[in-house]
Amino acid sequence: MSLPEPGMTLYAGAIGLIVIGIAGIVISKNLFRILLALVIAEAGANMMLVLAGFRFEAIAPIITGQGMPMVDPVPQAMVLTAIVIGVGIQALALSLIMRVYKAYGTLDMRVLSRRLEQDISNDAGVSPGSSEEEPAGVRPLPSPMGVISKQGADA
Amino acid sequence: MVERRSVRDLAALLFAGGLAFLLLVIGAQFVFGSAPMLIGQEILKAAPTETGAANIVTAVVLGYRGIDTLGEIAILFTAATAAGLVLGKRRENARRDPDGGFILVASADLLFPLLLVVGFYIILHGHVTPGGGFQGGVILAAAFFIPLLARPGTPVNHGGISLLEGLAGAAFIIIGLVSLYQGHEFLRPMLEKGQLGSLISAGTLPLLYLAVGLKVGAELAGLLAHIADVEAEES
Amino acid sequence: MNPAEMNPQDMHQIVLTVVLPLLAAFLLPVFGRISMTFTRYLGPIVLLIGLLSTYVVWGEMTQPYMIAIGGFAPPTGIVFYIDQLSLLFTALVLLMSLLLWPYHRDTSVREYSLSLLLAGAACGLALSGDLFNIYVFYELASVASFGLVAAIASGAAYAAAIRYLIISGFGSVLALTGIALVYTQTGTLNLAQLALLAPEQLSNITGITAFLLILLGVGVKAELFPVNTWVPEVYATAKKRVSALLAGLVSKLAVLVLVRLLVLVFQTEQALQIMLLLGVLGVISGELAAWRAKDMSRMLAYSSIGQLGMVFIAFSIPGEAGLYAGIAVALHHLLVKPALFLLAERWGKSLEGLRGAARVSPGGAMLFVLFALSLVGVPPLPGFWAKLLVVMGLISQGAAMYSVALAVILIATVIEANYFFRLAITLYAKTEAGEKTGEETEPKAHARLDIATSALFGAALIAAVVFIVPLGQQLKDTASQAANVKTYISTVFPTDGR
Amino acid sequence: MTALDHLLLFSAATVLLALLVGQRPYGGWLSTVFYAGQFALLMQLAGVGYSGGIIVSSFSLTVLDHTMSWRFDALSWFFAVITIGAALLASWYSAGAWGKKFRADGGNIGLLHLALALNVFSMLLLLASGDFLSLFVGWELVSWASFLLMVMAGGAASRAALKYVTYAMAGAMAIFAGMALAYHYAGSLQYLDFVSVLPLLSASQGWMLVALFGCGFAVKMGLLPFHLWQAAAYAETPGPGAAFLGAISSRMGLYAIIVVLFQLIGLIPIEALKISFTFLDGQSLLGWVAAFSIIFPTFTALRQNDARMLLAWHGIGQGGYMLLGLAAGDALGSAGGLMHVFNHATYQAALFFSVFAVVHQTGTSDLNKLGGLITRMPISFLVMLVGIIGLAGMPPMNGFVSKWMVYRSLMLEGMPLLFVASVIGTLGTILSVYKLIHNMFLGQLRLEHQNVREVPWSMVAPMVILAAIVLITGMMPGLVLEPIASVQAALGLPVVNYTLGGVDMASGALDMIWVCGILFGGFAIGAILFYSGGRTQHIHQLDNYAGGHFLTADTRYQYSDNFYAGLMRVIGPMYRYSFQWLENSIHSVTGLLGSGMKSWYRNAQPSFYLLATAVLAMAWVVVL
Repeated sequence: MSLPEPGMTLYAGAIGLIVIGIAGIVISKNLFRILLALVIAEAGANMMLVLAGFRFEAIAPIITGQGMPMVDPVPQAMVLTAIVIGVGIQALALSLIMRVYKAYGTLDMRVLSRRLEQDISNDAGVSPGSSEEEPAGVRPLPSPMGVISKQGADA
Repeated sequence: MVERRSVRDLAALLFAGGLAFLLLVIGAQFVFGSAPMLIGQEILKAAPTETGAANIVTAVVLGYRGIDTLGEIAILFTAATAAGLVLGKRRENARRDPDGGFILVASADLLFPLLLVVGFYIILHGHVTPGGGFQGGVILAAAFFIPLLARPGTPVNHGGISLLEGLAGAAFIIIGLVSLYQGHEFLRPMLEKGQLGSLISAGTLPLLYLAVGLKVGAELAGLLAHIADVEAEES
Repeated sequence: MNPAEMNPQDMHQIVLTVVLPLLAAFLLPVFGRISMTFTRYLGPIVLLIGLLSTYVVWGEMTQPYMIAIGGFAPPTGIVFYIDQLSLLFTALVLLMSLLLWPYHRDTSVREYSLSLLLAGAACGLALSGDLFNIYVFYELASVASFGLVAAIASGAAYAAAIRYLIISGFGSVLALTGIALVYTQTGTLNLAQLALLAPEQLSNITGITAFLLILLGVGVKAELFPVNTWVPEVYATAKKRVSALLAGLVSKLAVLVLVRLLVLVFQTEQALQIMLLLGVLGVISGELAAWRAKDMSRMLAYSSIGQLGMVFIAFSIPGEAGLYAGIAVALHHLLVKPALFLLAERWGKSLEGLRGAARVSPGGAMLFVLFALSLVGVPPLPGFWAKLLVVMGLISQGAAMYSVALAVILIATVIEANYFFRLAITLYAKTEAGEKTGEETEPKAHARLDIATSALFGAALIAAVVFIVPLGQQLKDTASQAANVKTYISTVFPTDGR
Repeated sequence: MTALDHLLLFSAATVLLALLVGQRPYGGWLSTVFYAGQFALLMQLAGVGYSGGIIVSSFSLTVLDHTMSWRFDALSWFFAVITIGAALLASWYSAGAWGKKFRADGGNIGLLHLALALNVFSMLLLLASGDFLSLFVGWELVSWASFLLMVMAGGAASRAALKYVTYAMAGAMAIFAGMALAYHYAGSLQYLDFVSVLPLLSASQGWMLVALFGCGFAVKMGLLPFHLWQAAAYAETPGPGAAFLGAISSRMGLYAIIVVLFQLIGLIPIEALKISFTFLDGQSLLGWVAAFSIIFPTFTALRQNDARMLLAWHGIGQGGYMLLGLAAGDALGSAGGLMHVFNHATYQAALFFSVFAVVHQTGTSDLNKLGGLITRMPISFLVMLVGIIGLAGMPPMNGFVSKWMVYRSLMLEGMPLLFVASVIGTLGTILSVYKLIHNMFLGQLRLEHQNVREVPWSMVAPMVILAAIVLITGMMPGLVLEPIASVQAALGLPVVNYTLGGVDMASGALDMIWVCGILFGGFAIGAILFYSGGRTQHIHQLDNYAGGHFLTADTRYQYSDNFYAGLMRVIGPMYRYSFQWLENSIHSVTGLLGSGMKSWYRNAQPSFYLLATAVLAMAWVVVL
């Protein structure tokens, strides 16, 4: 481990972000928290990527005529791309989360997965099978949204 | 039940710790601060002459990895489309939040042109200075969104937004196709390279960045407006 | 090394298969304001144009070639690598998207856009020769499929889509970390250059870990064993055309990406073993769960997991034999599973409710039996030949794990035969007049479009029986071309070895 | 184009014909004519059957670098005669009145003809197979063609067929594995390469091959412990189909066993495969499997109360004799085993025809609901009488000859225990066939069956032909032994020294012409004595008295249900359900695993799995 100190710290930071995010994804119950954890993990991965192009005593890759060595521009471009991709996914996830909350009234992933199983089974007309299912209870049905109405999908 | 959960959480934490350890073991093998830069070096050498952009990141984003950028705006577009599909259209009679009061409204009106200018400035100077289509696009989106926050009652012109995003995205691709039909590869930079570091330089790259900026701005504005619409409906 | 007889304009045409769908998707909302009819036909037209250019390239191509996007010489820019395998999959992507296009009248413009984006992204996945570019197209395909899954607008679909999104996002983080590891180690993303460097730089812990992370990340889409729990819920809630696309096409492209990486960059024993192990577990879990499934959608979903497990097993056979077997199995599944999902459009509900469904829809029942026979691997049908290739490939491997995989595949076939023909018998069961309780329990006939599309797949299957000899030869060529790392490198770097 | 090509093409044409006109009223007759044509074409190949040699088809196919070729030798010819003959008679049986009634009851007669034609075609392909791949292709086709025949009746039949197809697939997969192993050892799927590499294999490799192929083929053959599917599957098949399947279908397993285990691997290497810690070797293991396959199913047959099931269970048991004879390995035994294939096909088909004639007229095959039909359906009775004598292996029918040869061979080869076992099986056979004929034709006539008539000629004729064959080949077994001798020569086995009346050998000959002469002479003397007294008197069948009282027709004075109750009490607990238990436990283990997997997917924590897998796999990589 003959690493220069700052390198180890930076790597540790990136890995730390990834791991914190992943632990959050796995442990959290709330969908929104899971999404936030995903964002953190993504940030960690992006940081890993940026670190891959770092050089000591080099400047940002913009030509200013100083003739200094520059860091690798490719990871920076990739991270730019990755960040925007992340934003897109997060936005979609947010809108899905809003819809899910409206349909089920909860964001608890565990409750959701049970409800989902129940819904699929009811829809298919089969018994959902034995498990620690809660009674279905009363919940608002999703209102006909978008262009396809519920009736349209069924017909 | 509770026990099972906590056992799993504990296991998850242990695994996460394991992951951290393993990644660190692997990370420790790298020699930090001396990236191999196999393609990086070549790009640094060739970029000024091949693309004419002073900002080499821009050269990479729009030139060397232009199709990545195309994919990326496509992803944004996809996300916005999918979100639109999920969230659906706003009901006409839905209740709106009241306006945010004079201070908010006035400062939003003041900010709007300012943000617009800043956004376009950043986009247009993307090939010479840090910044570019993405960063500028986000500011443009903010420019449209801040007035909306101040006046939640304002109807959003979704049609205009989708027109803009469609045309901006199409412009990017069409610029690429033009070079294809001139007998070159898709997305090959065209036009004069110009003086390195000046505003009118780097051939088509600024045009592409403009398309990207408009596209990103329109997508984000559209997404935010959709979510805001639904928020208004929920309340 | 572009062959002289090939028109460069035609060569570059192949980019259109990626770009035109994206362009059309961008413009669809704009056109949607002008003419709805035009919008409806634009998607299929674009896909047809793409098919045409693929066809042209296929006809002219004599050996693999590459396209440097933007004209930047290979290691710096992104390249598309075109060989028989990538062309084949490009053509299949376009063809399948065309066949599984949402022709339904009340489809929204947004769905058209998403379908086109998915097609474009999938073509990109098939063609791209750059690690990060593959990641971008992979994400594009993911986001488009989230949207398509959620398009059905029911609470269950939203919940399934968000669960799918989260696991997929998690996978992407891992894949991105893997890419970061590769880049840190080598400083390049070009697959050919990576292939050059791999023996020295990537056949170590870093390389295998990177592959592992990418494998698990991309494996989410490819229904790889432990990360495939989204499969049943998504396929059961989404529209069946979307399920068909995801199960048939998107999963195969994810596999294709993994195989490219495996062949070119990460050809190590450990990587193969991990794939083999996960494939075996996938077969076991998928087939057993399918045996217990009570509704057709989820039965098909589980069986798809099992089949994909077999694809992974096939590809984990080292060398050309593995590629040959893997491509054959993947193609077969690509042909059969979408057709079955189309049949499940109206039959996706409880299996018991399908009693006597053959009376209502005799064509559908016959097609089901045909596809089931082929999946089980009854001789003259293509499924048998694919299975034969896998079995012959596995038996010639010495390691005990391969023998276990062989046994698992064979036992799984028995289970598969049981549950498929249990359903087939239910379909043909005679219902007594007094047994019917009401209109709801009566199985529904198929929509004409679904059955026609499914019949097309059936016809393709039969055609494959007739032309099995040239087809086998063609696939063998394709496999040997894809397995040849040297060709890949020398095509991308014609002058020097770098 | 060789004669074999003609035969195969004509058989394919029959399939096409059945597909096109099977539904029409004349479809049955037309396909019968086509089967006759196939039979004629087969007779053109008689040179192969009688004097050996090989006819190669001019078709061959190279798929994925494996060449498939087809050819006929004496063994194929012998089995093909039985196949096409059975199909011809089955088709004839179904062409007239039977088919009309079947259609009236809502059956799909066209599908039946199609399934039958497909069966014949695929069996011919299997019999003609010239390498492992074409063998396997033919095997699978036969399996699925019989599945089609079995499943078409719906209801109970489809349940039985599902069970069949599961067993068949399991068997096929074992064969697949065996084939792959052979490919691995020999580098190709050609028989010649396989044979040349055989001497180089170690004992464990040999065992592997024998076990995989043996178990796979045994499933079709219905050998223990893979026999559970067979009885119900055959019995529930519509009449002529059941007769056809009972006659020949499971013999395809025997054919494949003969080809792979006896012809390719050979008995001597199998005998050399010792089982550690026991006195058994591969050959005696085969013998004992065969012996148990005789005993258990035969006594299970005894318990059946459905005539069709009873016959079908016997079919399983009789298969044991064939394998037993072949496993004995000498000239007499193998000839007996092979002859039993032919004999069994004839009397089994005759018995099925007779039972289905009764079903056709009365609507039931329940042995507890029949009786006294002898005067109503005399020809069916006679056919059944001939058939059960053959089945029980008593002179003068052909079943006696083949069983005698097998017993004799077991004694000569020094396998007395196996001999005893097979005699126990024969005992069960005699008991159960008596139950069959008694409960159907003898005893008290049921009131509701008073107006039952004999079946029309279209059904009678095939029955009578079969009965005649059983009798004639019983009296002159040399007719059958002649092609069998050339089969033996083709297989490389010692050739039996046959005469027209039986076999000729130093340690005791059999001449059925003499045996029959004495037998019929005795009968003649008895008949003369019986009728010459002039004390016989004809009375009506319902004119019955007990204790001086007249018994009205609706009085049940003779019970046929719960036959052999006492015997059942003794032997029942000894073997009951043991194999069923095995099957059920496999079923429930699969079910348990399946629901485990399902709930794994249902209670999924995907993120957790992803994390765990990633960490475990990485740890594996890093630690190594």
